Amino acid sequence: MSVVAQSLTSWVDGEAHLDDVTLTLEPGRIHTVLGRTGAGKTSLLRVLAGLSDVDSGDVLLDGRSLREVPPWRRETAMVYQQFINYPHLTALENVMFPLRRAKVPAAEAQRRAKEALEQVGLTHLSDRRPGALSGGQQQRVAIARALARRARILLLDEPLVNLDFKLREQLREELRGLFSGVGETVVVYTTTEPAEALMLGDEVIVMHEGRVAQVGSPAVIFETPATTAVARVVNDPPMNVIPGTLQGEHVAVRGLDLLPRASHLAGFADGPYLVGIPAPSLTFGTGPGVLATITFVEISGSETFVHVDLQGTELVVRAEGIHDVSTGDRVSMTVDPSRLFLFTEDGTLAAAPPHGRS
Amino acid sequence: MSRWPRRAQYLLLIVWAVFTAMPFLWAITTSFKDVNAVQGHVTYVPWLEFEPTLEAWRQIFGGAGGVNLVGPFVNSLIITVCASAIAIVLGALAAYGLSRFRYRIGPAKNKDIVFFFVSQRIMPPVVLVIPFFFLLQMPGLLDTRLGLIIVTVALLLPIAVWVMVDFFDNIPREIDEMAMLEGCTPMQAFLRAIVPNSAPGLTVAAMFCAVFGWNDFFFAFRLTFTQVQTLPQAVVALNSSIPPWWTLSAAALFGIIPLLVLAVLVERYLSKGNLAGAVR
Amino acid sequence: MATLTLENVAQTYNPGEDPDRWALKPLELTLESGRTYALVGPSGCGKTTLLNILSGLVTPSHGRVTFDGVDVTSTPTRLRNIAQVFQFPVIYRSMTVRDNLAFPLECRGWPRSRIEERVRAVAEALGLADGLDVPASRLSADEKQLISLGRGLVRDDVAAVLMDEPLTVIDPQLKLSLRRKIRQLSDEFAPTVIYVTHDQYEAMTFAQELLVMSEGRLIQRGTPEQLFESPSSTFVGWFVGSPSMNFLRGTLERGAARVGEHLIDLAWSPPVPHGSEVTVGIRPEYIRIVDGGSHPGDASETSVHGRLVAVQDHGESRVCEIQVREQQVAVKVRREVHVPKVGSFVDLGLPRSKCLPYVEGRLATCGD
Amino acid sequence: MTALRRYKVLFLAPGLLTLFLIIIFPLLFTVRVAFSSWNVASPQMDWNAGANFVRMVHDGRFWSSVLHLVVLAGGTVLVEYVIGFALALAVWREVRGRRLLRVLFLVPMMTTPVVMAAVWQMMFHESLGPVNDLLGRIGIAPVPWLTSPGPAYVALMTVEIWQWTPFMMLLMLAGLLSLPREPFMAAAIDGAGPLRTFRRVTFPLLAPVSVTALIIRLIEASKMSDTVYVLTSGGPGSATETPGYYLYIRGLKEQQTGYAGSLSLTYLVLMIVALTIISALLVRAFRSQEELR
Repeated sequence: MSVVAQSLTSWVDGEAHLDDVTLTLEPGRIHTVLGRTGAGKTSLLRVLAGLSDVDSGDVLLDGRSLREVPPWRRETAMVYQQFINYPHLTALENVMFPLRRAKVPAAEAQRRAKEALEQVGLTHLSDRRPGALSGGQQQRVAIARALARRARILLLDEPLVNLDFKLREQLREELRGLFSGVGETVVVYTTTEPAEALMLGDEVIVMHEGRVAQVGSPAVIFETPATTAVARVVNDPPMNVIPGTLQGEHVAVRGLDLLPRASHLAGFADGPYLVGIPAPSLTFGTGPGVLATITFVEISGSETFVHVDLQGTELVVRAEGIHDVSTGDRVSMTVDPSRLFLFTEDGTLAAAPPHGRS
Repeated sequence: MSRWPRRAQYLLLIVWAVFTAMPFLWAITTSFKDVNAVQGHVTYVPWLEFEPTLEAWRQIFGGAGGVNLVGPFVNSLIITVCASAIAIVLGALAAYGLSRFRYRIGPAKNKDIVFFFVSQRIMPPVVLVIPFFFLLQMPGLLDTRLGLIIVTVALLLPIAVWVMVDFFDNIPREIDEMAMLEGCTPMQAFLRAIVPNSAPGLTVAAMFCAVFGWNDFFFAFRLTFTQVQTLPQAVVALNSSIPPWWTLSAAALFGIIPLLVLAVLVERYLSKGNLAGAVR
Repeated sequence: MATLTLENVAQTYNPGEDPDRWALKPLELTLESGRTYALVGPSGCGKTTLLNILSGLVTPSHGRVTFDGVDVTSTPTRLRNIAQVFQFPVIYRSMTVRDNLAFPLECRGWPRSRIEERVRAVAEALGLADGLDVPASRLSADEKQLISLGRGLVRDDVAAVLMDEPLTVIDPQLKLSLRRKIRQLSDEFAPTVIYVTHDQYEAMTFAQELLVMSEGRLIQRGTPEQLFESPSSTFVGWFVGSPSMNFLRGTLERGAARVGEHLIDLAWSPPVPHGSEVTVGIRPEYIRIVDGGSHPGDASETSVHGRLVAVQDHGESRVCEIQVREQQVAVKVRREVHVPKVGSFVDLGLPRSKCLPYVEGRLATCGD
Repeated sequence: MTALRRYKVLFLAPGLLTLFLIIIFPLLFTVRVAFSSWNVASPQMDWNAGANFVRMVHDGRFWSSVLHLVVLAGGTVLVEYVIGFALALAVWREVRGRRLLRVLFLVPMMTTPVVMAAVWQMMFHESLGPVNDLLGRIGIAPVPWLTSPGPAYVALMTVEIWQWTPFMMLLMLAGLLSLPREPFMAAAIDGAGPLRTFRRVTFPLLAPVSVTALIIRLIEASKMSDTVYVLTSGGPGSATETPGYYLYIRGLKEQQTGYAGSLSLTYLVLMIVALTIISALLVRAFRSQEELR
């Protein structure tokens, strides 16, 4: 009972929305699809739902082709990033709608709908129409409607992106709980936020320019990103990727001093590479080190991302907590050489830092 | 700041309000006049300048020496309602399809098909009426309500499509997509998810259809004769000979009263912003 | 640039309404010339109402608004000399970039040569000097937002620049560069800026000072660091920071907080009687998971025992949820820190200096 | 997907077919009959090879009717646009009695054109109508409204403007009401007064609506014949005849079906060509408002 996407390819106006996408999606697991806007995430969901056609490739459910199965017979539930509900129905009627379509008896449908609304904490608002609900509440109704159906495939297309910051955080937490009860459903969840993908996903699918760049558990994706594209998209802020060379005992990176070659970089031939410097592996201070100029400071609430100009190279540093530094300050940079990633010049991963992390 | 834009605004409003109201005021006063009040010199104010009488109103409802306008009124009503209903059903279906799916008929794409519908308004009635005459003559539909209904549908369909395409374009397509994912066929999605949320658009389309349907004169004039007479036809017939102005005025007012109700409705929908989609 | 003050300003849209339900409760506020402020809070907290009062779109039902001491309470927007950047980019579609930037100056009847000079300077700063003759309608959304901002900055006498969630419709990938550009421009031109957002990330990145609002009230104002380190209320502790601050309910006992069998040392003792309710507020970043007794806690730290119920992978860090008695505590640890198995019991180290006492939802004052 | 394709057809086909059937027969019939000598004496579909068109070329009355139409339609639509836009602006924002005024201003377009033309005919009556009476009170001699060419034009255009300015106002007002608030706030913030705001914000934003409204009204106005029929019957003489009315005389009154067919065809082609050119020009003119090229 799995969903298989077989070399899905779709071109729209000479642009590949999906390019040879092959995936196996298992029931009972949460698959998060991580990628920037335009990476093909929404196209993938629409093809799975039967809402868009592909130029080639097929979707198989339990080995059976879905090519000629129209959307209304696919048993797919979807939650959109816009809060989509039927404006003329109350919250309860909205949740009951798909159940009644699936010929669930009225009493049973009502019971299940109420249960789903309770799960998302909206029991007290079940008589309201979507127009009288806040954005967050509307999205809860949409989620309840998708859950109550117990559809075979549950697709969520950046469901939290249009919510307020705190609401997003809160609902993300709740989704983890809600997903734990999906049983035999195949869940696919798209997002542009790495933390969301890693936190919710049993399996993370990273997409880049219409292709699947990497599939794996959150730990695998984060700790051994297959390409520089994955490394950038899975880190917040994106990983610094800079041309460098391996030279005997050292790693030379443009702008930085020669760094000692850490043990995980042994065994690679000397020569040019792309060096991945995770933002948290950089630290800034007043001590010795290479001097850099701060160009911009971002504060995420609990961390500070400091963008620096290091002799013409743009780097971003991630520091825990809130630091009182400002644009134009000169700081000294140090790098933890044991945390460097090594990519070949075409961007594929050569070496990742040893984990020993978990 | 100078205050003249504000003054110009009020001046315009007053002048235009008077201009708009004039024919109505004239028709209303005249409908209570008799031959003495019309001949000789022009009179305006009842009681002061002439003695009002209900004679004209009695005549148009079949009073002695008059014409009965009740029959034409019923004809107009039946034809307008039926033709509008058919045009809206066909128009809404086509508009929904054009708003949601991609069509290709020969070289024509969606925009061209919409244009084809709307462009039918360019056909002058006088060009159509002779062929229609023969078209209706063959199956014996001349001088029948059914015949006029069919012709009126052709007249109204472009209007219905024009209003509804824009309206549907403004309903998020995710709503019907979701309905489909939840087990509705496209037709069910249309009927259960879209139509219930289209009351404003359908109402606007219905209002336009009603206005253009009710006000048609030319087709009725040439395609019906004795059996079926519509209200505009009956009113104009009064005008053709020596005008009994009071009867003509009463008949004219009677013929436009149903549409005054529509003006109020249109304004209400306008204020709610429901007409916006139609003009973009 | 001007100093803006709100004197006892309040707003209700229905006269006679219960003051507790007013959209904006009476407020005293001074915003100093040349500083950047962020107005943050959940939707419906009154931040947009406050912005509209400053822009003149809404005349407050109570109180007085002054710009540099001049009463502008009922001055129309057009005469207020403010600039505003909206959620959706607003440009004059029928004009070029140059004409867009020149427009506010033309409206004020500046001489041509001065306009040209000023427009050039601002376009230079915006990075749009090369495209001055391009129709503004052809620009991308982020460039349009820059133009909106530029129309404010060309006026060297602008009292304040208001920004109403200006990044909402900007593609996530472009947000960083636009945010950086806006920040640069406000550093360079140093106008008084009021930036409205629900996003603490944007607010902290952008503003020198944050004004946190909730339910029509100003809850706390301060620098990002102040809000993070010592939130004045449990609301601010929850609203600022991700994940939110932990709050452990307990009772006061010998100057510390009794939570079950634990006696948690507080940064300071709140001035309330022994036995009264006190809530311990501590940021997830400051809690340590004590690993197998390898780092025994010293006197500066309270040790708390609990069960690890869940671990969230956030990438660079993990958030562990630990059940302490019937309360949940979130602990944020760096990825390389070893995390025990879910279900096992762990000891947590709570640094005394980071355990803030809250009484009735407010940060308690220092007792002594 | 086959299932989806079936539904696609199901939605569009009924409407498209209905229109096609109702329109295509008349069109084909007109084309065929245009090449026949069908008239009341001999109603037959013979072939007279374009003799009708030769006759038409020399039919000065037809060509002057086209000219009359250009003046009448062009003139009225232009006036309707200006007044309609002004009225829409005037009742758009806070004005006392705004809703009542809107209803009043909408009423004329709801009324039956032929019926109102009959009412106007009374008003324009040379001796018994109120128009001349009121003019007389301010010292203007009676005008022979419907019996001399110049005044007849004025009368016709007055009635058309009275009837259809509301439609223009309706479209422009609907457009105005759908505009976002922000551009107007931005203009106020930049310090623009009412005139500058109109020139730089309102007018450009409404350019697409203006094009739609003008084209629709031109299409409708080019069919003008009902009002002519009731008000002047094309008179005096044939001074106010429009092609629509002239066709009515030839085709229906005199039943020269074949000749009327050729006139119809020419009239239709002329209209389509003219309206296509006008729309293209309008779109271009207004696009420059919207986006400089």
